[in-house]
Amino acid sequence: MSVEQFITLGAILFCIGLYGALTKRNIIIVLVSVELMLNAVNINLLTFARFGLMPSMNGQIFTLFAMTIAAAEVAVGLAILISLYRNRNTSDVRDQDLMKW
Amino acid sequence: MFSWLDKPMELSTFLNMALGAVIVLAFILGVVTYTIYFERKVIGWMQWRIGPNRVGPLGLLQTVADVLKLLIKEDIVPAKADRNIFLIAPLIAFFPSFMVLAVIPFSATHIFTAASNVGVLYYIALSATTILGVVLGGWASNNKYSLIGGMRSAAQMISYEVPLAMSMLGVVLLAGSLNMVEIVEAQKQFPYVWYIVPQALGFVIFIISATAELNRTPFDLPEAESELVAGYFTEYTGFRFAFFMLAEYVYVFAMSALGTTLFLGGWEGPFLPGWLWFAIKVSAFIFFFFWVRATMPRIRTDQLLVFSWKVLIPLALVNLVLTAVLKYLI
Amino acid sequence: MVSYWNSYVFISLFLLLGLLLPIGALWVAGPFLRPKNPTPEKLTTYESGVEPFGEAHVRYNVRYYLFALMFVVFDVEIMFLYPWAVSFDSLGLFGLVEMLIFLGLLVLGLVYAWKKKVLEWK
Amino acid sequence: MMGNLLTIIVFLPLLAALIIGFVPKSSQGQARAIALIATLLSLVFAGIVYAGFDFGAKGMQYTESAEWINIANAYKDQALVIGYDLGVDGLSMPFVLLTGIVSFLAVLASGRIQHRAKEYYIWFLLLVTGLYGCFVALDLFLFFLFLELTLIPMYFLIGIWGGERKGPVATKFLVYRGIASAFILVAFIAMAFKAADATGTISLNMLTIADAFSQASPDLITSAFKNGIFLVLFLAILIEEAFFPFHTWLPDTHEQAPSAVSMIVGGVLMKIGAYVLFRIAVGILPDAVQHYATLIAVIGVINIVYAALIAMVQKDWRRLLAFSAISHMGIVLLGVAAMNQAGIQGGIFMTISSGLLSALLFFLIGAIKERTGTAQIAGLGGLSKPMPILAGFLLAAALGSLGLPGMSGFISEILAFMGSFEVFPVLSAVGTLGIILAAVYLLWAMQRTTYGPTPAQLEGVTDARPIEFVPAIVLLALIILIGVYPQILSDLVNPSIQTLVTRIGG
Amino acid sequence: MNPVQSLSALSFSGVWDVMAPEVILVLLGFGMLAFDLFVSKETSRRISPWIGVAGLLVALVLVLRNFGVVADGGLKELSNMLYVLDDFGNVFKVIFILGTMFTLLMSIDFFRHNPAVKVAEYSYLLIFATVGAMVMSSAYDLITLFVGLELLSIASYILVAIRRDAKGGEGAMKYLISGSIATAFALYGMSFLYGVTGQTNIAQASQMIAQMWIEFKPLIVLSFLLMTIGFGAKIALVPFHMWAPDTYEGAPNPITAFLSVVSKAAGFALVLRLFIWAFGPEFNELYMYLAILAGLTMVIGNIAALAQKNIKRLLAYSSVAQAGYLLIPLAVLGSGNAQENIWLAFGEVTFYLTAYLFMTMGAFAILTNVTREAGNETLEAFRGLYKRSPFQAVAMTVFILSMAGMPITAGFFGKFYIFLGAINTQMYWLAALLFITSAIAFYYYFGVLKAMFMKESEAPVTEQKLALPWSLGLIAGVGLIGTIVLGVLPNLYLDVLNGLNWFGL
Repeated sequence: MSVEQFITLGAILFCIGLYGALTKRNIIIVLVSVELMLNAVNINLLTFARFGLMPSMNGQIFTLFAMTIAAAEVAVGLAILISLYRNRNTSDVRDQDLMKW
Repeated sequence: MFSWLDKPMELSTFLNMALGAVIVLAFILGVVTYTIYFERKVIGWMQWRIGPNRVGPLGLLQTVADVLKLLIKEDIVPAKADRNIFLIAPLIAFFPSFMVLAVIPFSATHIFTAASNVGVLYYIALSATTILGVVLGGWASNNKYSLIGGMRSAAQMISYEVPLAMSMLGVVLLAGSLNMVEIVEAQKQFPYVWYIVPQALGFVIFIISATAELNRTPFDLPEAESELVAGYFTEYTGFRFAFFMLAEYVYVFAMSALGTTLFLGGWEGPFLPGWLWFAIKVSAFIFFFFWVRATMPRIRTDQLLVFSWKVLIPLALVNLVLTAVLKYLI
Repeated sequence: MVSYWNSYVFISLFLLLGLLLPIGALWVAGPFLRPKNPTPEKLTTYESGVEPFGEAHVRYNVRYYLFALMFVVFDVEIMFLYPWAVSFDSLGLFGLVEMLIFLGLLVLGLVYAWKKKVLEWK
Repeated sequence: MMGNLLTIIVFLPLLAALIIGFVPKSSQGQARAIALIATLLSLVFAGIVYAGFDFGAKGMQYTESAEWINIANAYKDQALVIGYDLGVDGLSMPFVLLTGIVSFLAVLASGRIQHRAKEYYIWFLLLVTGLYGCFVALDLFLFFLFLELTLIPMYFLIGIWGGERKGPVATKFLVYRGIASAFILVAFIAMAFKAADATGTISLNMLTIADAFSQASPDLITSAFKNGIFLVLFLAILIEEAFFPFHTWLPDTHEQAPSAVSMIVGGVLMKIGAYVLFRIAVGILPDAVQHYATLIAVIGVINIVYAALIAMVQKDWRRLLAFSAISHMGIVLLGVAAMNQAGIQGGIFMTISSGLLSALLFFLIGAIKERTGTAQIAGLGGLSKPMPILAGFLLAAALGSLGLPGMSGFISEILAFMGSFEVFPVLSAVGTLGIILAAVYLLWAMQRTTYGPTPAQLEGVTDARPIEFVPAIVLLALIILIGVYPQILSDLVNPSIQTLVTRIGG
Repeated sequence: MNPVQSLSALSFSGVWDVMAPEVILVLLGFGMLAFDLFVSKETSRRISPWIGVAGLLVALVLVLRNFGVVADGGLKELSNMLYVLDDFGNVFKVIFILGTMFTLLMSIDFFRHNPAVKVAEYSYLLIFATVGAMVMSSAYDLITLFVGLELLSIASYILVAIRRDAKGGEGAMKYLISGSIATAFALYGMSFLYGVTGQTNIAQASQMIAQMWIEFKPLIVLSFLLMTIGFGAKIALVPFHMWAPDTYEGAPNPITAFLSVVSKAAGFALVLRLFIWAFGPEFNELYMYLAILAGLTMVIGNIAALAQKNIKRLLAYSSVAQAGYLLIPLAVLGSGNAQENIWLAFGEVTFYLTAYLFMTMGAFAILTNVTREAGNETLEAFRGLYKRSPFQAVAMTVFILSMAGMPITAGFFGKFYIFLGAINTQMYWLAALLFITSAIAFYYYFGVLKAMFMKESEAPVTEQKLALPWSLGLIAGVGLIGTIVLGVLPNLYLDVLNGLNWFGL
């Protein structure tokens, strides 16, 4: 197992997540895609923490924080989604068009 | 032969490992088969009945016959179901249940265990994956009972996941390690007591949460037959149904093994060999679950969830704080 | 000394077996063993014997979501407690007090949910 | 107090504007009175400055200097000091007086403004502050501030009290002049920093920069740099002065603005560009002016002729006067391009003269429009009968504008062309066409307006009120005064012009 | 030093010394939370904003006390440079605290007209967001930085949706999605930075970067670009600005003001500290990306603003454009003699941000009053404001002119200062763009003025006098004074900034 493989895995996950976040219509899927991006980052961090040029604990700590904050973010996202759903009865990104310029 | 963990990675080591894993699989299938038999017998005995006694001597082949029956039954996928998810849900539910066994130390010689440094976390993380299989199965069936059953079971499992993890935290704090082998070793050291003693409160929380996690009575709401037919697996038939059941019973064993390791000193014990001690303690655990099932009535959903959040979690926090402060002071 | 890699290879083997068993039983062996004879009646959704009505994907109680959110928050907070518990001995008093503050905030969060009636069912 | 005369002149109108802000809305008379007093006081102080002016001295007088903003490390680790530096010399004195006179008269002529009068005077006084400031500021930054200060009030003065197309025209005004001031700022900063390279200290003071530019070695401040800066500045001047091809905003502005505002635009605001030309382009970058003399002269001639031709086809008096003013300012360019004493002197004369004439003409046209309801040449006619006095004044002003001997226009044109014939004989010859054309369109328009049969709807209109005599007489008197006694102006400006001219030679 | 050791080196007095204002605010926030939980009467909750203001005042005093401590010798830091106390952070903290105070004052009016909004939650979320901003300005470690950023962001997401209406929810959702994508990008970039350097501490990472630069240049540049995308979206740089208009429009007015002032200032604090310190020596190879972004932001922000009819969207695009201006001082740092002019860059950014604080807060105070009374948020709401309330019209004029960059207002001097900086580093094209786009901006800013002064109001109802609640009036007044004083006598503030010992180095 080499660094490149993990980094590539991270990059692929990141791209999939980004693609999903930018193209998917259901907000929940979008949030899931964002989580995927963050997990790709975590893979990166952990890889570097163990196999990086200068391995150190910091990467693992960083991952812990990243996970926590990702969770907080998605929790808030779901809460907002619920409130939005109550108002608009839809969770489709394309329906979020009250404001246009 | 099986001490592969400290050997360099060669083909022979790998084959040894593979053999070990297969042995564990075979073993657990056997254990599950006879756990089910045992359950029916115990409950029969408690209810002044005889239990299975026709197939084989003392009905010992009853479960085997049941499994065979399931194996040759038709596999029905309802027309309205979300086919792909419906098909893979049992798989998602099953594989983590087997995977968690990888870190359980069955005996002193570390045989059949990965002895991972993150053992406890590994267990928590993987066992949570099963929830996914349950929810997906319930959702994909496209049946109202299944859906509600799936949701209930998700709500219940995640609610009790928190106190479960917190109760284990006390043990981790005392042992200073997440490695299950080291946790068992730590119980051998000074003051020479199993953690059930200093972590009595933690143990109580653990065992309640474990019962709930296992969806067993009195917390078997997700599959409450009287109201939800069979909960999330209402629409499942044949072997797919069998895999949900299998997962459930593997967890019964795994949870008992976890409790044994964390609170009862694992393989530790005088005179008898380690694996026997382990088997005895696990059996006691399993018996306890059956006993509770035969004794307690089912409780309501609201009571169930509120109990976790309002009673167990605060208690677990108190336990944690007490443990930490006491450990610091002593 | 347990090798880091070996334990993960072992775990991977468990994953493999855990997947192979259901796959073998359901997809490989299954078709040879069981009959396949679907009829429309068999394929209907089971609703205690009556004709199924309405959409099964009903809107379920929002409470489920709230509990899910609570779980996410608390489970993730526990994640911080594990490393702390493992290295408790080397952290000293500051670590203890720090984590007590953290737990205090966690309790505050729980009290918040309690007071806001998130923990009630109904 | 006497040491701060210029500050007082500049900020009296601003103070008055603040005071008006606290006057109750109902009492419009008070607002007007305050505005009148403030502009008059400023004029009086300007007169005091003039009275105490040392005609012989070449440098700045009545200087005030204080450090205002100090930006540490602004450029190559040196502080950029922006000073509150004021002063007048022979070049700026006439402009200050012009501002004083025209602003006072314009307030006087604003009597008709009833709608939101209080705000009108506030904006007007802010404008006056900006105008005064432009002519007394010695710091480029300060100059720029005052220049910008004229922008906003003008925008509102046109936009609120203007004619039927006030909105777009106000925006147009703003855009054009905004862009011009942007170019000016760019040029200023470039000059200041370049001067800093030469002298080692950053200063935005005009005099310091001028000295640095004239003394620094050509290696340090290359002529290419000077030329480049000049082109930027010249572009800004072209826009500010509404020269072809950036002229379209001026006729619109004059057409839409209320007549008092038109007075101050034609009389003073439009002269800021010329002031920049004299003070900064010629004063700091004489070599570059010299280098592009032909270009300047050509653009000057194009404007003289083109604007005059366009003026001939105008149907509205105000547009006609606007083009006429552009044509006149073309003569200024021609005079400056000559870069000799007569040419520059002619340019300054022309600027002042055009300022006075524009103010007068716009005032008169405003007065006529107020009575007849139109400024369309076609809509007027035979005005000499119902309003002989106004018609008479209009005739006098038109004659002054087309360069009748004895009035300021004549002496200005003579001086400018005298200067330019030395250098650009052919171009100047073409330029004189403009004078002829001016005679054609002005006399034609006069003829259509004042003579012939009086249309029925114009029978009953009244003639000028006594109060309206004041601006007309004062402005006409000044025009004639300069025409018959040009020394009153030339004594003032000559020392400064000599400074400029010697710099060209050196 | 491994993390356990550095954690063991912590002490309570050390924490208090370095982050007293933050500690106070966190305690305050949780205190308000508890207060909210245990007080039953809705009326008594109404005092929460006041508690917040009082706490902010205390924090402000503590921050002011911290000024200059660096000069006394030695940098005050926490746990091996995890968190530092320097004047750079202090200046930003003052801006944050003032901004939040204005926001809370503005909110008092907002609560009166939106009784459904939970006052206490709103107030302490705002306090927490401020703490996040403060952490961003003082953190010296990628992890701490990131936590601060997310504390601010997550609190902001909730605040945007606090009214629980469809528009707010939509704005919050868009903010959240683009915000979390941005977070992912920033984190991904940080992960590469960490991978190359093995450090999360910025100062140590910067030393490693200097060593690794030649060998791992593509990776470092990649990391820089990813972080630029991530933070760029947080400070709404084009082309990562798409959330800003919708979020600004959907959020309650005080929150919009908070987002455009405090959030943005915090983003700049973070970007300045991170980019200058981590990439300092190599910045001359990286600055061009930022310069291009700054240019794009100025151009597109201003052009998009031209088409806006809704005043909040207009201000949103204007704020996008302002981000472009604000990026210039950083973007030019890699060019020419920039290394010497790093202090100038800080002066430019902080001066402009302070000016921006006053003018934006003032403008939003008046906007809140006017749009609420008119019932819509279009420019039409401002019709004939001069008649209904001359003071508000004049104040709004000053704020708008300041945003447009008219002389003798703070906005002008701020822009001028930035312009000088760009000239000083020979980034002429950027200076020119700053100039040209400011000129374009005049057009839409004057649209507001036109509505206030030139258009007469049509409906007779709007002829009525428009009263200004005292809290909004206070903000407008302070904003007015701030805008004009900073514009007329910028040296009052410039001297302070120049006297600062930004990093105690």
